[in-house]
Amino acid sequence: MKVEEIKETKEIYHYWDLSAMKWRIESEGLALLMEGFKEKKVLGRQCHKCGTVYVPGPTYCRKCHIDIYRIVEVKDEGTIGTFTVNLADIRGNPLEEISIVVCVKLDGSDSWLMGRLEGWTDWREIKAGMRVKVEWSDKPKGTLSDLLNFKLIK
Amino acid sequence: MIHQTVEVVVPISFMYKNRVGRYLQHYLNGLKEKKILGSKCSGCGRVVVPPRSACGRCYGVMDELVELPQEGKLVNWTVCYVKMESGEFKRLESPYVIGMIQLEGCDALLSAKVLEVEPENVKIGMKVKAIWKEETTGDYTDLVGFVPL
Amino acid sequence: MRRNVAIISVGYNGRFVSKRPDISIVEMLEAAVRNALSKTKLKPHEIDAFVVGNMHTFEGVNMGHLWASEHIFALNKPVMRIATGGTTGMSVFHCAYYHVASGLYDVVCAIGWEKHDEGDAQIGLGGILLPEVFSLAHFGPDFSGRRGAGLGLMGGGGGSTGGASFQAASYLAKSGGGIEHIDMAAALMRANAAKNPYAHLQVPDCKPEDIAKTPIISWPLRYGHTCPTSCGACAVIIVAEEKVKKYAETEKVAWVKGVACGTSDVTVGNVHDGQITDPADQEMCKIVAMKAYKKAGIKNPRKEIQVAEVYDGFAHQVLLWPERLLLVDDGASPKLIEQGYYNIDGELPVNPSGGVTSTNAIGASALVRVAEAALQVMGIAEGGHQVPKKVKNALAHGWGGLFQFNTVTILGDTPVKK
Amino acid sequence: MKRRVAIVGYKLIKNTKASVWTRERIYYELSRALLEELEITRDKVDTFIFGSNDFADGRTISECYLIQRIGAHMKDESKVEQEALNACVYAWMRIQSGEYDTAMIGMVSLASSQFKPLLVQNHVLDPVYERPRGLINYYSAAAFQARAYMERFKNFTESHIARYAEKGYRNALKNQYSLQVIPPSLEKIENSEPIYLPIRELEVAPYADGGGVVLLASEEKAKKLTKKPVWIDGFASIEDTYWIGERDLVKLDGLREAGKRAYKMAGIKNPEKEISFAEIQTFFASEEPIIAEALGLFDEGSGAEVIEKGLSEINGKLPVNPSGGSFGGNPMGGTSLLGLINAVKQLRGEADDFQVKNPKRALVHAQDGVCAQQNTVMILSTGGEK
Repeated sequence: MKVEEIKETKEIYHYWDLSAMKWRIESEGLALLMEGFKEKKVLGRQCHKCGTVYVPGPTYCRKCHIDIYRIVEVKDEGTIGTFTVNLADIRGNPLEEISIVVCVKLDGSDSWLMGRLEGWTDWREIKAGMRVKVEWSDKPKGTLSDLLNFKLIK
Repeated sequence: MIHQTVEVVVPISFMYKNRVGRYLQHYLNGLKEKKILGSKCSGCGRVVVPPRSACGRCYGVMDELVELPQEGKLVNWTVCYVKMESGEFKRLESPYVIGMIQLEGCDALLSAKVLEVEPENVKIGMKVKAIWKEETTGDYTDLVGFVPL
Repeated sequence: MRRNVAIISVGYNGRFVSKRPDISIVEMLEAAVRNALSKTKLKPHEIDAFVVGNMHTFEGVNMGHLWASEHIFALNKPVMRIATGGTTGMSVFHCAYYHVASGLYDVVCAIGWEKHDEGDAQIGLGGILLPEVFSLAHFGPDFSGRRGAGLGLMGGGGGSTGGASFQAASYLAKSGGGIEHIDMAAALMRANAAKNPYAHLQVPDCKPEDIAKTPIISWPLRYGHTCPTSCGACAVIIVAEEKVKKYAETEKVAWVKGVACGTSDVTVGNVHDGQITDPADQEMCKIVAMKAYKKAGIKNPRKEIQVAEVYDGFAHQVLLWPERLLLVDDGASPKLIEQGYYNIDGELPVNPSGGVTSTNAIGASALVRVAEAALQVMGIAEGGHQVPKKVKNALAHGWGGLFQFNTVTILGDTPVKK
Repeated sequence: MKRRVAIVGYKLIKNTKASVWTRERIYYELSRALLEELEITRDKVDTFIFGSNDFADGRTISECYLIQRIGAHMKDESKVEQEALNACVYAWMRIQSGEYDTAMIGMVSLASSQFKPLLVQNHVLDPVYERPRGLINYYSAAAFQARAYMERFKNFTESHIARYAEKGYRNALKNQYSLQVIPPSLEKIENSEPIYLPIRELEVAPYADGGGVVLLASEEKAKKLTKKPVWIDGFASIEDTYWIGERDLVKLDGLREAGKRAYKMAGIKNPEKEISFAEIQTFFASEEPIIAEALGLFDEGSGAEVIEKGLSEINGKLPVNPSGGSFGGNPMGGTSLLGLINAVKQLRGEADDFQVKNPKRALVHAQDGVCAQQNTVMILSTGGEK
């Protein structure tokens, strides 16, 4: 009996259940950031050797490969490093609401923070290099949502 | 120094739909007809079960399917006391025997459940024969297992 | 010490397509290896070792090389498995290269594969940073993406095309190009693919206007700028200098002149440690390219490299990589693509094969770049995608991870003098 | 002319049931400690090679976030997704090619607290035949192997398997980096719950969180970096057939071939005499005699005699797993790197309580797949010019 071609062969289903895994992730950087958020401040860590300011700030510098501890406050104003305008889903169906997500380099920091941009009228006018300011929630609780949005400075 | 950490659980499952490919599809089709099919190497004549396309020894193409006998000899066995549930072993209420079975004319051993025999009565070398589901569907479970002759 | 190494054969299991319901993973690998072998004087038993790679969370097979032992003819032979994300294919090739260059083995087969129809690539890719994303839950974010989402977006990558749109936007800002230039790049890739019988998305004579008709997903990336998910395997056979005559079918072989790899930094998605790099900077790509040129004895890459195969998962990278690989000035690509500089018959053909934008079987993609560069050097690229001029040196590039890995391989028609 | 490659330093963490450090932190601390000990910075490391596994880490491209921790930021990097000993093999090749002088290998596996080894092993099975059938897995295959050995050599009984496990636990207690559990008595092991007969619960190596880093260097660099280099004399890796039904589980042809090639590369003619001790990787106690015999360390079928006479004890004729091997904790994927580190410790005379007397040459073994489908063997020595 020769082995003939078969166009469509059986599918067998398998699952890889990620919920069976328990990860632990070091959260010093975000924890510090959240502490600052309570007082509407953006806190990061600076490497005492190379001066890089990380936000969120982990307890080590990856450039110098050393432990770092210097906590620094950065401004809640900065420039747009890069951005994207969400217009459609992955299959190309238009979204109901256009949103803009920006990566912002806050003054005094070397890191980019990602957040939603508000205060725009035409998305086509958004450019890298525009100035933005953090829009804080009225009653910050020390969560990621305390930083509501980034707002264009006119 | 102990660093502050967070514990993370990701409530997501990845789903895979793996294709059996044509060789195992032929095997499954065979099971539906209550046949055990193996593949034979065009180069060295080696016969293996389950069938596959490549012969690792002579690098030939195994392009011939052969029907294997349904009676054979038990050459190895173990008793299974557990089943796996979400990554842990749970104890079975009724352990069962798994055997490696030598079918005549086949160069590979076939693993299968060995039924209707108590673990203490299992003997290496004993003759066994295949038993089938009444209604076969072209699934691996069609071949229920082997029983002592 | 380092030995000279040549690629003597390149094999595919067939054309890259979105679904292969007729074969299993191992049958696909076997077809690719048999195809590569058929173009040499090698017998299967003469292959000394194998290096295999894919992204195994895409098919749910851990260490698939074990299951494939017979199918790739690796029974009783050494097999190494390499996986480094998007660069997997080229990391596999580099590993194979070191197998031979170190003097350990003479004939090695590198295999890269992916069978995307067996899993969900979108979720699989998300798997890179799922734990990081879900760790944000401890900090009370709002994932809805609506007003007030705050930094919760950090984990989401910010858009449907993930971080790629950030890279594209940043690239456009730096280079002064516009979305129309990305359209041109995408159209060029689709049209080139139509000349490559193995490419997946083939659109003969594709025009930028055709691409511009597709909707924008996340500005500046359109639906037409993204890559398909393909099924396919690629096998590349390399041999030591002394064995080239014995095993190569013709005199046309591609010499491996220089390989280099490097990693920079997790950019988009560096949730806990802070993102400090612009995804369009790709400083590491320049360093890696320079290392590879140095090893290859290339002093002026702009004059000495005739064709480049770059890893363009998204069409804007067709513009980005030639700049970062030091083949053109930074920011020059938009102008150059207008002039047809990157066309198959242009000054510097980029991705005559159609690139990753047209064919993406992730674990194979970077190896396909090497394979295609080798075909160009050998002068045997089929279906009209062979560049018309003499190719003395070709560059292959791989990119992956979270915007951080870069790998470069330089192939040439003569070995490096020792 | 071949360059010689040496292991110049190592760092490891103690195996635990639940590590206090995260995976990322372990890489950072170990790499820092090793570089500090050798008085170099990360700039002096030419390449970093990881041995991690995407399934074990539960993520795609699992080294993404490790690169910045191990010190590979803006450096050269690769990942071998096999037992970590294979990462050393790759590092050797890179150094041997002359393009690199130093290479750091890292592998950390949280097999006890982060992932379920059973699930990872299950995904090693092919998805279209063995996995849906559910009959063959790491455990049942080991049971077949043990049964086949007992059948071929009738003097080897179930209680001998227990004795091998007991030896593992006992040795491990002397190794301060092991799990440090009170060794169960022979009787307790013999009467522990059966899983797949003849394999019982306590005859399975306990999974643990653990890992280590190792620095490899070329001869010139090695002599500058350390006074006690340990040389890699030879190695080989061989893959056998995937199908259990086509393998001789007692003879282990693939492993035999790997051993033969590694001995040839290292110039060893009589392993029984020339190897001082071996660190072999086992998931099950029953594997130890079978693997040791396939490697030619003991006569075939001597499994019962070896354990009865104590030939493989720390003070025996040829100690096997003096560190306790995986019975001191099995951080799956990194177990063989611990084997390597323990062998280096022995050869440098740093093994404290489990020190073998005056060792010259060591064998390190790693396995992947069901029933040791793929085996890697490495021979280390304290030197002497070749």
